Amino acid sequence: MSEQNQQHEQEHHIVSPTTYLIILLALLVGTAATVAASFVDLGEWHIAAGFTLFWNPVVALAIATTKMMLVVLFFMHVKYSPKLTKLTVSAGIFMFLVLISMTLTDYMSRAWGRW
Amino acid sequence: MDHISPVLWQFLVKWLTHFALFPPEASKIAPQMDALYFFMVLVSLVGLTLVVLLILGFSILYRKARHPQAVQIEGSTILEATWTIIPLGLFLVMFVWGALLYFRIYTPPANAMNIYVVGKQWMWKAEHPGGQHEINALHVPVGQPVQLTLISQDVFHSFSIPAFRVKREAIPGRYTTVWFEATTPGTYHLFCTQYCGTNHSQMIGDVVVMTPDDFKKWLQGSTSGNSLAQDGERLFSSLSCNACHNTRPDARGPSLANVYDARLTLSTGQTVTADDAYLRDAILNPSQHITQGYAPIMPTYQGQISEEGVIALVEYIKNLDSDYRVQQTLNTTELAPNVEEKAAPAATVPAAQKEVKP
Amino acid sequence: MSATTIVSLPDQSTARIPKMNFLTKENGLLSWLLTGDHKRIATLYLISITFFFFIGGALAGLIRLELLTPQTSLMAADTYNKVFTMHGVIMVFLFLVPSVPATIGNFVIPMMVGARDLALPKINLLSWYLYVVAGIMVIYSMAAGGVDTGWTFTTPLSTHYLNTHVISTGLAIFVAGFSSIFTGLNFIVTIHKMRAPGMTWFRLPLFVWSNYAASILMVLGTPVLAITLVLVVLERLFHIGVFDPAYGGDPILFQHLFWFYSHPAVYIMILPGMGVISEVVSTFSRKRVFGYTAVAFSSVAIAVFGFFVWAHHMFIMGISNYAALVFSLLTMLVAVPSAIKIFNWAFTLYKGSITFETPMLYAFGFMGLFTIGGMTGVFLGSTGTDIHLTETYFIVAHFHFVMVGGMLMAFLSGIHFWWPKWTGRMYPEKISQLAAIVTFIGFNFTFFPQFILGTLGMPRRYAAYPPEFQALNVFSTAGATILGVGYLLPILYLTWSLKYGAIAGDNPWQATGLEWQTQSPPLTENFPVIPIVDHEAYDYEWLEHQQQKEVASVG
Amino acid sequence: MSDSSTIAGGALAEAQHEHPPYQRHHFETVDQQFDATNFAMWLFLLTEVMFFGGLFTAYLIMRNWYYPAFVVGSHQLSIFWGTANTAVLIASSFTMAMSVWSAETRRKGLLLLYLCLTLVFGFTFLGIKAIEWHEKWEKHHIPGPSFSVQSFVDPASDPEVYKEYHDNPLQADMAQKTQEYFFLYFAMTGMHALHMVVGVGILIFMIFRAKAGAYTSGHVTFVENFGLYWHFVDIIWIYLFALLYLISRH
Repeated sequence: MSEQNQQHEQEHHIVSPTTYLIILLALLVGTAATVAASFVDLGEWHIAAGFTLFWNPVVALAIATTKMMLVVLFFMHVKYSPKLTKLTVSAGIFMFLVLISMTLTDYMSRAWGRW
Repeated sequence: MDHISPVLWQFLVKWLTHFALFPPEASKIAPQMDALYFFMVLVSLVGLTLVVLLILGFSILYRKARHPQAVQIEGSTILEATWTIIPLGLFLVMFVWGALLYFRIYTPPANAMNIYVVGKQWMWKAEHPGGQHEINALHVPVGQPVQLTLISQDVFHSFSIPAFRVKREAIPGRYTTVWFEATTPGTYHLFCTQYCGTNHSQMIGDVVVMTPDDFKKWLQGSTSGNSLAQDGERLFSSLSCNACHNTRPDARGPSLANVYDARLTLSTGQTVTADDAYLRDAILNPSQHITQGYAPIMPTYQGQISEEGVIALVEYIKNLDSDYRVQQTLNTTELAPNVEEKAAPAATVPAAQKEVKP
Repeated sequence: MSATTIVSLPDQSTARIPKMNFLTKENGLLSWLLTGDHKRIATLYLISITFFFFIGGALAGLIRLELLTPQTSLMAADTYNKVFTMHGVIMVFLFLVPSVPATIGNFVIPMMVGARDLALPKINLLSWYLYVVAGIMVIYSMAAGGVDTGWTFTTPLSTHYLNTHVISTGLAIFVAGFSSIFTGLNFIVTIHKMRAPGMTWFRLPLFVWSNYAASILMVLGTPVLAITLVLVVLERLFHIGVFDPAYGGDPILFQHLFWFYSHPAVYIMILPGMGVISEVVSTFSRKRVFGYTAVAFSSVAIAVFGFFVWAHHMFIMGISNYAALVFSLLTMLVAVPSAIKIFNWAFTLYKGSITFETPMLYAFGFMGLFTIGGMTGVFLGSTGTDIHLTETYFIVAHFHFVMVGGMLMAFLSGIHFWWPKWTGRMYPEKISQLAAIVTFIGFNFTFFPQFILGTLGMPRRYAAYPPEFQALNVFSTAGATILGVGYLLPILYLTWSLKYGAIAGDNPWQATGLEWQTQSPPLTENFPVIPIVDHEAYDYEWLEHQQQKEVASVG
Repeated sequence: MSDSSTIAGGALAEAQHEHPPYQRHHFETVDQQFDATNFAMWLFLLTEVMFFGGLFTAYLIMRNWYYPAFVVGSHQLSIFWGTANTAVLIASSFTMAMSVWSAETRRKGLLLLYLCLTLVFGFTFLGIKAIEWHEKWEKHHIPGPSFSVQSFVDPASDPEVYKEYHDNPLQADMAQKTQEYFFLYFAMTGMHALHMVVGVGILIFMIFRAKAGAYTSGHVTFVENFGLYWHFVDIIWIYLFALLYLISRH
């Protein structure tokens, strides 16, 4: 029994508390940054007539995604996990994006009018 | 035929007189649709025959009594490639062919005559521009493209004319369009095909296709007195739309003359085409449709005008090719019933007034 | 046995059903209700699913009776609406989705991969309890007055315009959804983590592959349906929401979210059925499946492409024309893997040594009917013809060809195929062959006329219809009667065979799957010793070799 | 992980009799059990992602349609409480990660401490959420029949928010659309809070089990898997915070 467990622990990477602490700080900094950024008008980018990209939500989502990646990679140990786990996470993100983007294509292209 | 039960006999007679395997082709698009349909039927039959022949043939040739020892075969890349590529090719042909039809059915030609159709639980109400209203019926002339602008007052409905091979859902809150050009006079089925509640199966009617002369007669015989635009005009003044949408220098709303199909720049910087859908939305959800240079002061008319009312207003604005009419109605709350048909000719209006505010 | 069968039963005078097996291990109701054994849970599922199938079937009978005449003669329109809604809800969510995976899949997948049980036995049991709760909620909705939204819950009809039991039905489907999520999740984990030594991915039977593909769809698709139904329920309760245009919402959004699940759901329903056909066709032609890899990957391809085609249910609903174009193209792509499968099965017969036991007859029925069902799907996937054919009886016929002609045939094929393994006894062969043929004939009589009705333009979900459609409807109803007999027969003779059927022995079909290499009915732990796999799936030479070895060692 | 080979090595007859008490009978090895349950948890999170996916889709479409309503609606949310809650949840994620570490290194005292801290943070989060919801209740910002658009058609009547953002009054039709914002706000944060409540319940159960020493004898699967769930709930909140609170604060 004990033999198996030791073997198990060797395979199973244990993340050190220092790493966790660094991630915690990074997440808190990220939170502060995203709040701070929301109070600043970051302007917009006119891609084409009728299509304007506002930077504020883009920055907010970028920071949120960075935070998400930190949590997933370190707190959830995906960085040290087998390929299958990484694949599962990517599949989740991918299908999430399919659901949103393919639905949005309908809404966006409706505005292009009839042919 | 005494020995046959009378019920069965009646049934047989009825069956023979009514029996049909294929719907009539009564529109210009119908033969085109059927060509694709029969192409697909042909492909299916060939495919099915192939599968059945393979199964039957192999079952006979290789049944255990005749072929006691199976020969193990891994597979064949060439064969598998064949039955990947050939179906894919056929399906792509069907896709392109189908898409072309789809474009055709949902892209009305410019010269189409427009009829509004409102679906509600459980009836179809058709409104002709001339003010003729029909319930669960639609009269159309032969040889004239007809565009239907559909909307539902409550739930999803679907306007289907099998003989024309066209169908379009009537959606609450949005206009949809479909068009057809009838070719053969006669009476055809009109169905609601989207399940819409208890009396879904009662939401049926007749599409009557008439020769142009008959249609003209029918139009004259069933007019209610006012054209749709006139109804709209009356509504326009009774809702005091003209209090803002006039041509005075201090007008608080943009002039609506010639606004239909014009490109408008909104306060958000977007440019849009003022089509039927836009006009409808601008009446019901004005704050999302503020023309540049105007204050967002228009109240919403959501819940105050029925879909028919909105249609009348839209039809009125569509036909508003000058500001003359608006000025005329400035101080009237009600119109005399028999004013002339359309707005006055544009020539009588000073050019400056014709300018459309973008 | 004659030369035209492959059935090899042990000597009936001496044969006994093994004393120790999963059925006899423990006794008493509690030992069943608290079991973690996948085979017992599969049995519980089989019983409950059959129960709901017959409720759904009875409702189908009522529908066909009502449509015998053009008027609403048997029941009023609102009753009719409730009947077809319940028929749809029960058949889709309580029968088709769990049919093959939760019963046959649950029973054989752990054995096929060489495991003692599914990875998460308690979750498996929970999944059955959720199913039962969902079933009770559906029956409650039906008893309390029914629901008449149609199984598609179209908003704003379902949120605003009806005062029937939408909430309880919606929540029932929510619960049933989680039941199916847990089944799918369990399968994926089991197939990844519980395979026996030597059981590589490409040694897995194709039934496992197709259930794996279906499980992916269950895990990724079903939660979207769940949240959509939650939103519908909230919208109904609080009169505010995102689906009703009267509140500023968008009904098309509901369609997007609903079909994001419900289109993949049809692949959830059909893929496990395809897996059954692969097993059966291979076994009864004594030959490996033609192009194993192609069939395996076509399952995965269906699962992947299946997620990108949902908007083809909305071509005439006012989605953007560009979106319609893209979704139509993707729909054409998803049709190809199904065609590959059909031809690969047909060529599996080539140079085989074919016998015609009941499962094989059902499988032939599947191949013919699924070809028609699949091809007519292309009619509807092509944007142009979809305009004329959608929302008519054509679409009813199409999905009944796929679901009843395809899935139900596959289900019955699988039940007959694994019946000896499950119960240790054979079903009576002659009468079951008759049942298969009756089902096939009845099915075609019932649903083929509906293609013609659809082309003529008869809309679906009509309680009354114009009289010229009557003749074909009478045909259809007459066929439904035959079909009903075809479905009643198996339940009778299968029950009979529980006591009086011939003792089957371990491997009556001489099949190669691992499940056939253990006793029937199997032990609770499936295998006395976990097998070490050193051969590919459908390796009949290995099987022969194995048997010779056994004879030699006994001698 | 190479599952099949591990099993091949572990398919030992003696292992069947000599395995730790927490190994379920149908697994061949502890490793297999850990891998399987861990993978199952990830798959469950996959379904959770898609579950919230439906809500996010609805949110994105409504936000694009009714952007002005979403802006003023968002101004009603307290950025202070929102930020505080984000910090609390991140801290709880950290303590949860530390719990997993304590279990892995078999430190029972630390494990208990970190689990209790996580629980406290969890309750704090729910408490703050309750305060925020209560405020919405008082201002009649719960969508439904008693919803009041007062703060949006006449922003000056809501001085607290007005002095910060000076919102222009919305027209009646757009002001009504703030209901869409608040509906999604309550649906999303409510669904999230429901996950928190479930998590807190499991945490309490875990604390009792940890006290009995269940997780510090080498069996970390449950703690690890619960950790995954807890971090997932944290991730959802990170997005909810960015999407619901931080719309055009400038």
